[in-house]
Amino acid sequence: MIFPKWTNRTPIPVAIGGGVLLVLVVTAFAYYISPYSTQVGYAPTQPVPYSHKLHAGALGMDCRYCHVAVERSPVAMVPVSQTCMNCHSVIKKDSDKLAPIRQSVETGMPVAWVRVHHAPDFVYFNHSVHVNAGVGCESCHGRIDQMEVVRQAKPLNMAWCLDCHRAPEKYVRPPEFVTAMGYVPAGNQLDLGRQLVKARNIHPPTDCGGCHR
Amino acid sequence: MSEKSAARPSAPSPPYGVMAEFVTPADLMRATGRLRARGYTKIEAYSPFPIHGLDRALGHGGSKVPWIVLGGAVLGASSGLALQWWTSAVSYPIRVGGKPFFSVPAFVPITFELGVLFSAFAALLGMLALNRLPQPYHPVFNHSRFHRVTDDRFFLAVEAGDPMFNVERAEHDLSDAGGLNIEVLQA
Amino acid sequence: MKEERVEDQSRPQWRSLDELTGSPEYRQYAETEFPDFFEETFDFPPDAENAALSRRSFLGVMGATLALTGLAGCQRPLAKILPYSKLPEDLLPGVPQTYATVMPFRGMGEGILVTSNEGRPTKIEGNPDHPSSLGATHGFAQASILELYDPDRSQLPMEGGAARTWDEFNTWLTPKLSALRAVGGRGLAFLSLPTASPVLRAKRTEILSAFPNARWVDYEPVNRDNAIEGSRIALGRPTRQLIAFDQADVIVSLDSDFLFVEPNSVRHAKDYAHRRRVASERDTMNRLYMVETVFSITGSMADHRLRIAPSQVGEVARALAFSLSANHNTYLGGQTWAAVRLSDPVLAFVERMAHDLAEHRGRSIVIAGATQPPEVHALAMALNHALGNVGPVVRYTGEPYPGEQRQGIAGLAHSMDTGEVNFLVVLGGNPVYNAPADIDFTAKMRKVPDVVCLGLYHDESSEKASWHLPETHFLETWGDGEAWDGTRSIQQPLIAPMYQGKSELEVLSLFLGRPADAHALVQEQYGREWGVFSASRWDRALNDGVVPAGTAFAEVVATPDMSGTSAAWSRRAPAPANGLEVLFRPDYSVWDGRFANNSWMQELPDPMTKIVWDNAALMSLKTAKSLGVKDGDLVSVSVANREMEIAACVVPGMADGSVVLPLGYGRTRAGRVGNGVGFNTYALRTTTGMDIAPATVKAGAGHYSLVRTQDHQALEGRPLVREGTVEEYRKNPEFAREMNEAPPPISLYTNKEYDFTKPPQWGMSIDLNTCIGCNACAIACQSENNVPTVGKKQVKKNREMHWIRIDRYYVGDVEDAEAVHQPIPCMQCENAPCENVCPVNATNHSADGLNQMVYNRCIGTRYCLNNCPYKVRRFNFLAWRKDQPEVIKMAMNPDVTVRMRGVMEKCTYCVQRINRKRIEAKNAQRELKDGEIVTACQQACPTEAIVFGDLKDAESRVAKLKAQERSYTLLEELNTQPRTFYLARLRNPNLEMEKA
Amino acid sequence: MSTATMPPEPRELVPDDPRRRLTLVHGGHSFADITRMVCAPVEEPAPRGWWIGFGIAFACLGLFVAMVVYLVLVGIGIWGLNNPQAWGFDTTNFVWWVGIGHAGTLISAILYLFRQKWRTAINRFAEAMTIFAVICALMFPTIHVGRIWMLWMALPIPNWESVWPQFRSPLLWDVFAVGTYFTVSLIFWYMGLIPDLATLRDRAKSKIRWLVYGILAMGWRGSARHWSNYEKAYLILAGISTPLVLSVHSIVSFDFAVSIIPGWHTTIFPPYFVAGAIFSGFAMVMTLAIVARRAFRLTDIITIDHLDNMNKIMLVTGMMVGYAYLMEFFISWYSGNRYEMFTFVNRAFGPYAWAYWIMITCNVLVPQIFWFRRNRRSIPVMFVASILINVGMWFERFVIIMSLSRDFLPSSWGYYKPTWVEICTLIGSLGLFFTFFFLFLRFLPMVAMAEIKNVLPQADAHGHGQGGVPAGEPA
Repeated sequence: MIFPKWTNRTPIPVAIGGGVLLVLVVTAFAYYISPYSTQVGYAPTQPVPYSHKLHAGALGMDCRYCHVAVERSPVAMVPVSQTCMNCHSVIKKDSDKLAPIRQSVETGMPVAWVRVHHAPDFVYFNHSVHVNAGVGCESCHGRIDQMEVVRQAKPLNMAWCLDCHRAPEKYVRPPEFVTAMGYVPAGNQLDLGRQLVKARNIHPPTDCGGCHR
Repeated sequence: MSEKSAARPSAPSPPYGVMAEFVTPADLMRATGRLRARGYTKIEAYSPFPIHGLDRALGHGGSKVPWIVLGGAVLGASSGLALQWWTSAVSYPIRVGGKPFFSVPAFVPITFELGVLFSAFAALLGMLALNRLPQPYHPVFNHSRFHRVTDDRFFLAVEAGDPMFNVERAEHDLSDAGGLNIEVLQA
Repeated sequence: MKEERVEDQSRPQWRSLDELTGSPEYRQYAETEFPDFFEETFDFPPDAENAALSRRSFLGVMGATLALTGLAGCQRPLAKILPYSKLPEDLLPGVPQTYATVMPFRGMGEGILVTSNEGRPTKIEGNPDHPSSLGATHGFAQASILELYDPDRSQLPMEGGAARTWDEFNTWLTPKLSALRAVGGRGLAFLSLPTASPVLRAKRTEILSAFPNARWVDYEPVNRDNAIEGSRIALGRPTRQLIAFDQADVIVSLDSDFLFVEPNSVRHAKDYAHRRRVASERDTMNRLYMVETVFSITGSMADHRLRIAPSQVGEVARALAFSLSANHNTYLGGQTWAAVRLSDPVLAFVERMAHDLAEHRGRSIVIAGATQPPEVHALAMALNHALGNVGPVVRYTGEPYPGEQRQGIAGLAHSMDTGEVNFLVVLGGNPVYNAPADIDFTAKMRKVPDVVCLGLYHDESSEKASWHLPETHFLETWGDGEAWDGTRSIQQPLIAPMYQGKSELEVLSLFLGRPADAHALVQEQYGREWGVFSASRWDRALNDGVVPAGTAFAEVVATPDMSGTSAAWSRRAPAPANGLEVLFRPDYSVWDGRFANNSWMQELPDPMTKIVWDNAALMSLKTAKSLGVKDGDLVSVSVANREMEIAACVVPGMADGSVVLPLGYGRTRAGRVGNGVGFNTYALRTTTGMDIAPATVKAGAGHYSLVRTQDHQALEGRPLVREGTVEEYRKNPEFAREMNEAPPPISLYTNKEYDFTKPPQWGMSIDLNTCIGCNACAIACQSENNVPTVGKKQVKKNREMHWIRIDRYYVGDVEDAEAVHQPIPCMQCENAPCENVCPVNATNHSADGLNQMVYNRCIGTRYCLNNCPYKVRRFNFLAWRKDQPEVIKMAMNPDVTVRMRGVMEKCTYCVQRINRKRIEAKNAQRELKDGEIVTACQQACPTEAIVFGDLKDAESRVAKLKAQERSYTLLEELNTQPRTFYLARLRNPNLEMEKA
Repeated sequence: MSTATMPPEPRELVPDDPRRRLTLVHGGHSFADITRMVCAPVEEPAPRGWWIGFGIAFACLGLFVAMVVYLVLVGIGIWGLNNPQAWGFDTTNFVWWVGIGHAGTLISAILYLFRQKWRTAINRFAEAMTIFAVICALMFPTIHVGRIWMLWMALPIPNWESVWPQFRSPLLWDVFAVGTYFTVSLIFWYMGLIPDLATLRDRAKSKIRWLVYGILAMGWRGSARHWSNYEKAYLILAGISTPLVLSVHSIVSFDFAVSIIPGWHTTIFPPYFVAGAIFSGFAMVMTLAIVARRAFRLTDIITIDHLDNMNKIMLVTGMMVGYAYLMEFFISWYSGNRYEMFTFVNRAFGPYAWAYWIMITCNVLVPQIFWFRRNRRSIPVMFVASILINVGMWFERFVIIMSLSRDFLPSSWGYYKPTWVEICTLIGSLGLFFTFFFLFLRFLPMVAMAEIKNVLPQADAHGHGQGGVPAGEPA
């Protein structure tokens, strides 16, 4: 029993093929578990088809009109039903889409919104300190003003956070533009950013304890 | 078997060479000497275990494996140190136990280990590469008694590539040198 | 936990509560026979259930799934956000609020501040404006948070064990009431706990006027009858002493554990520590003489300690009086005191005390402990008067609560027996469990046709009662309370009643036929007191936690009636010639048993014996030898032909010939946690021997496993706790540092890219000279940092989880040992050994010098624990919270991750508090101020022994303390560069005495 | 050719003089005999003993798997570990197995470099033993972590958190050291196997065997060029394996030496651990060799002289560890460090004294019997001794790790008791080891044929030795 001639041609192709296959599998897996596949683009349907595109975009409402706590609290705060009724007791007061809101106000039962942006619970993210430091809403949430349905725009993984924590000057804005959408820095962002970082004495932590407790 | 019998009758292709069997290493040694004396240059011996001085007798050069291994060692150690330096001091410098980010003494063990690891691979792969392995088929396997080369028999082959190769002469010289079961090997 | 926070933050409290109590998990707990979730943990199902508790554990499982079944873990869980429908005023989701209220305990109100996260009270602190607290608390206050969320609390009215509604109770009650009213309440009796709530007292008088023939009895097993009776003897009227320990140079305590057991202990500790705190060798310290039987924590602070049988303490007092009058020309109202026969060393001790007292007239104090008979109290008062301490050190106020509880309960029992009582209302107490054994309250109760029992738990008494009514927790209802000095506070609820509870106030209003809710009743009462109700004054009262404008008791001037005192002495029963004596005292962890179902308290090691989840018969080595028992052996103790078996616990430094029996254990209906834990010593406690009783003790059969958190008691000559006398300190202020020599630190590493110089650099100072080992810090830490309890069996395996532990070492000779306390939190070493060995960077250092622990990075090699020389790291060997009732989640601090099994945890210097303050400062664009960040342990500490702050800020308190000569670090020879450091302990002995 | 007629009879070991060479193989076997003898276990149906042994081993392996599943589901708490003793059986077993895993490569590599030809008889299954022991060893650090599903974080894998392992940790050194050791041993072993795999290929009767061995042999045909590259590579592997062996157990010892715990923080550990490893490794080889040579009738190949030599080595290494034990005590006294002193007094007279004295007896006293030639050549004696030494070496690691029970602060002293789970896991790991080993005996040549043939007298191609026609061969 001896091996036929052709078998001599097998080893090299097998070796190469195996290598390539391995690389492919690993890459595929890496992408599959990455936040780019698990997080970005997550856009669940909400109990009320609220359109940020209309309110924040077309009507140009300020984020803080609804998300009132964002400057003072760790949580930006999803608005209470009453907030909607401030306008909708007058406008579109009978719209079926708003039924859940009206019901909530009557019964006092909350509206069950679906969470879109979700930091793991060992991450202690604080909206107020970021907003006050001049991190724009847009920087983390994307062009909310263009979203009919809110979707997660950024991966929100740790490396992504660190990118800004290590070089805030790349992103920080003057306070007045924090809620601005599609903000374009007046001049070079890096120069502006450095001034802001200096002026407002911004030194974001890169220590674990800054976010994990 | 099938390939072999198929190859035998219709043998238009030039043979690979002529191979004879020997019983003891001493015989093989003697035979090798004889053939070399006759001026053969492209002959190869086959044995169940390494025989001292045989490759000198066959006029082979020394092995190149050492150089390959050296390469492996250098690559391994340097990549080991680089990995530790980059991850601990560049990518994410983290304060640990009051030690510097680039704590050379603490990085020695892994550097060394990776050096060894890579050289070991280099040795194996180098050996295989230089021996053109894996190579499941080889003409010498066509010799009907060659399966004993891994048991207790010794073989000497005169290859067709030899300038003074000629089937008849090769057969004659091998039998002169005390070779048994002389066969012509199909390529 | 975060998940919880998000949900709760956005949901009205009562909803979340309904949801919780209505949730299937909860029901399962409320209804099924409970798994003993503190017991052996072998037969666990997979960890998956944990997912319910926190997403961290969920992640774990997710990881597990990943590891086991490949990629199943990558799907994203659906999370809901439930905002309010209307935002309650002055509530900002995500930002905790603090409310001032008052905790009724030991017949007084302790002022506290309660932190609330979106309607969930999660943490209790002391109220700095409250005279009985001054910002500190004891462990009981801290632990009452857990009590609030205890799923074993009774939830519905019950008639003979069957669930009822309040309406049903009313329909049952109404006819009975009209009948009672007809006879002016004859046959109606109330048995309640003494209260420090004026509103409640008013309501009680109202009841008595509505039912003139009804009788009202107060009874609490741990009461102050002796002291009050003593004041009657000495001063002719019930009087309360306000002692300013900060004014006393010499303190003589006659078996008084005033740093813990006596009411107002937190204030006492603060004042006492004030005179132990020294900044330089020029400062002076007070001196404490302790005459006691048990080894109390007060005793562990004594400069001179005399251990003696309880009945002999009085003799010592008498000898003291004799010596003062005879040898130190102290005028004792012309009464002559005969010399007392006591052993020579004791007399020498007394003589020195007398001498020291005489030298510090007007700057000393003699106090008698609650367990001492009235005449001792009377004599102590007399001595204070004679020494001119009344005024400068001790002041008298009227006793708002005359007491006589002991006769009270006995009398009540008698008339229950004779059938005079046909309707008994038990308000809050648990007489079946803790009434004197000889009156056999249970049997008497059977003779009463109608017994209504109001209580937090469906406890031993409720079980025997015809009706049980659920009581509200003090954090659930309105009321008020008086501090020790009478200062009033409004008790305001932090949360709507979790179950169908009503407060005593409300129940009484039911009996008055005018049901009203507590809020209205309290306001009504204050309106009456203020003439007209003032909303602004009310709001200020709520805001400050004390009712404005001097509500303290008026001081009374009284001169002791010496003849009465000596008469009382002549009536004194002679001490038992020979034989053992037992002394009953409240337990350091469960008090009189009311905290028996509180796992925090059960797992809190006794400050002296370090025993958890148990009580035991404490006895000296010699006593144990004479009985032929070893530690943990069962002994049978019999008092007046009542007998019980209890485990013996050998305590160095205890008085020979006496056995101390801590109360509060052996409960049968405490709840899942407390049932069957320890031994019920009430079984031996009789009306005649409420405190001290002659007893016979003999070795019993068998051994009992007493579990301690500290198995080794000696220092092995290691300079861990460094101690010296004031003299040594004066001679050589550096003495502490010289007790250990550390080699010069040399390092392989020369190229260090960073150092810890940029402020802030956090550090902590622990003053061993003022630490009294009271455990308040440990419980505060447990509450702040979501530290789990693990149960007796796991503690036996050395798996307790406390982030700060208090090491207690006995020093000196075993018989007459002294004790030292040493709190051990994480040392936050700059060269942390734990960090070097972690393969995954899960523990490392922050720029401001914190040794960080990243739970989500930890894989649990436990190498860090091995390599920690202080052994402060704690590993989650099992899923400790697996079987934890759903509702306990509400007690969790949302700012601290709940750790899953398999990860390491440890003290973080309360990094969540640091971050909160830092962010506040950042948002306000200002710098942090010293003292702005307060760690949980520091905040709770009654003696301010713990100080936290920035070491690089030369002006900070902690930096100044670091600069003191007394400061030293633990095991400095290891060059770990700890951030936590200690101030050496000083004793202030009386030198002549030393010679003697 | 005067010496050519010299009759072959066994002699004492003498310096390796080509003309007066020890007959390493008794019974004057021919090349073919060797092939036959060595291949027999692989080619003939398995004896009943093999099935019984394999059955038991496999059952224990099942136990191991069960224990691991239980552990992963419930948590480390099912072991007896606690604070202060966060390590116990887990690490003890790890170090013990790694130690055993050192004999193989050591015998192969170091003895090869020292031209100790007698190694040829035992190196193959010593190497096999190494690989299986290291597999067992690697099990323990893997399962002993609290969150095994997060173990990937200990490897330098690029991740979405951009956090890396901590390369200053001895545990991470272990990952690399033991991992490397395993890989290199495997390579070394496989390389040695190639010629013999070719033999099996050429003797194969069934198609499957031919195919499998054929693929594994990669077309080896024993040409002179093959042999020269092969020998060079083998020599180099031996050369790098030697420092590797030393480094690996040094690094394992760093787990303790690098820490600051009294009784762990000791500079003597690296040499002391290496000596101990060789010691225990040889003991294990001995145990296995004694059984295997008897069971598979290889007494002519693995001769009494081989065992004698190994006993001598055990005697030497045994005395080395004995010296280390003494030296630890001396240093702790000499250091004047109160914690060190206490630890060692405590070791000999404290709560774990029993373990300490078991260790002393097995590791220091037992080997002394090998001073006597009679014992060195008595199979029963050496069999019992080798087992006792394995036990002793387990206790050595246990004693060291129990230093944790009483470190700096008396307040946190404790006592560790293993649970049944830990004991079953240890037994289970033995099952894992023997399952592999039994499979090895069945499917691979347990002696390096090519090398054995090479040391036969008639292998000498330069006219020494018997030369001529081997027995039973037609001229």
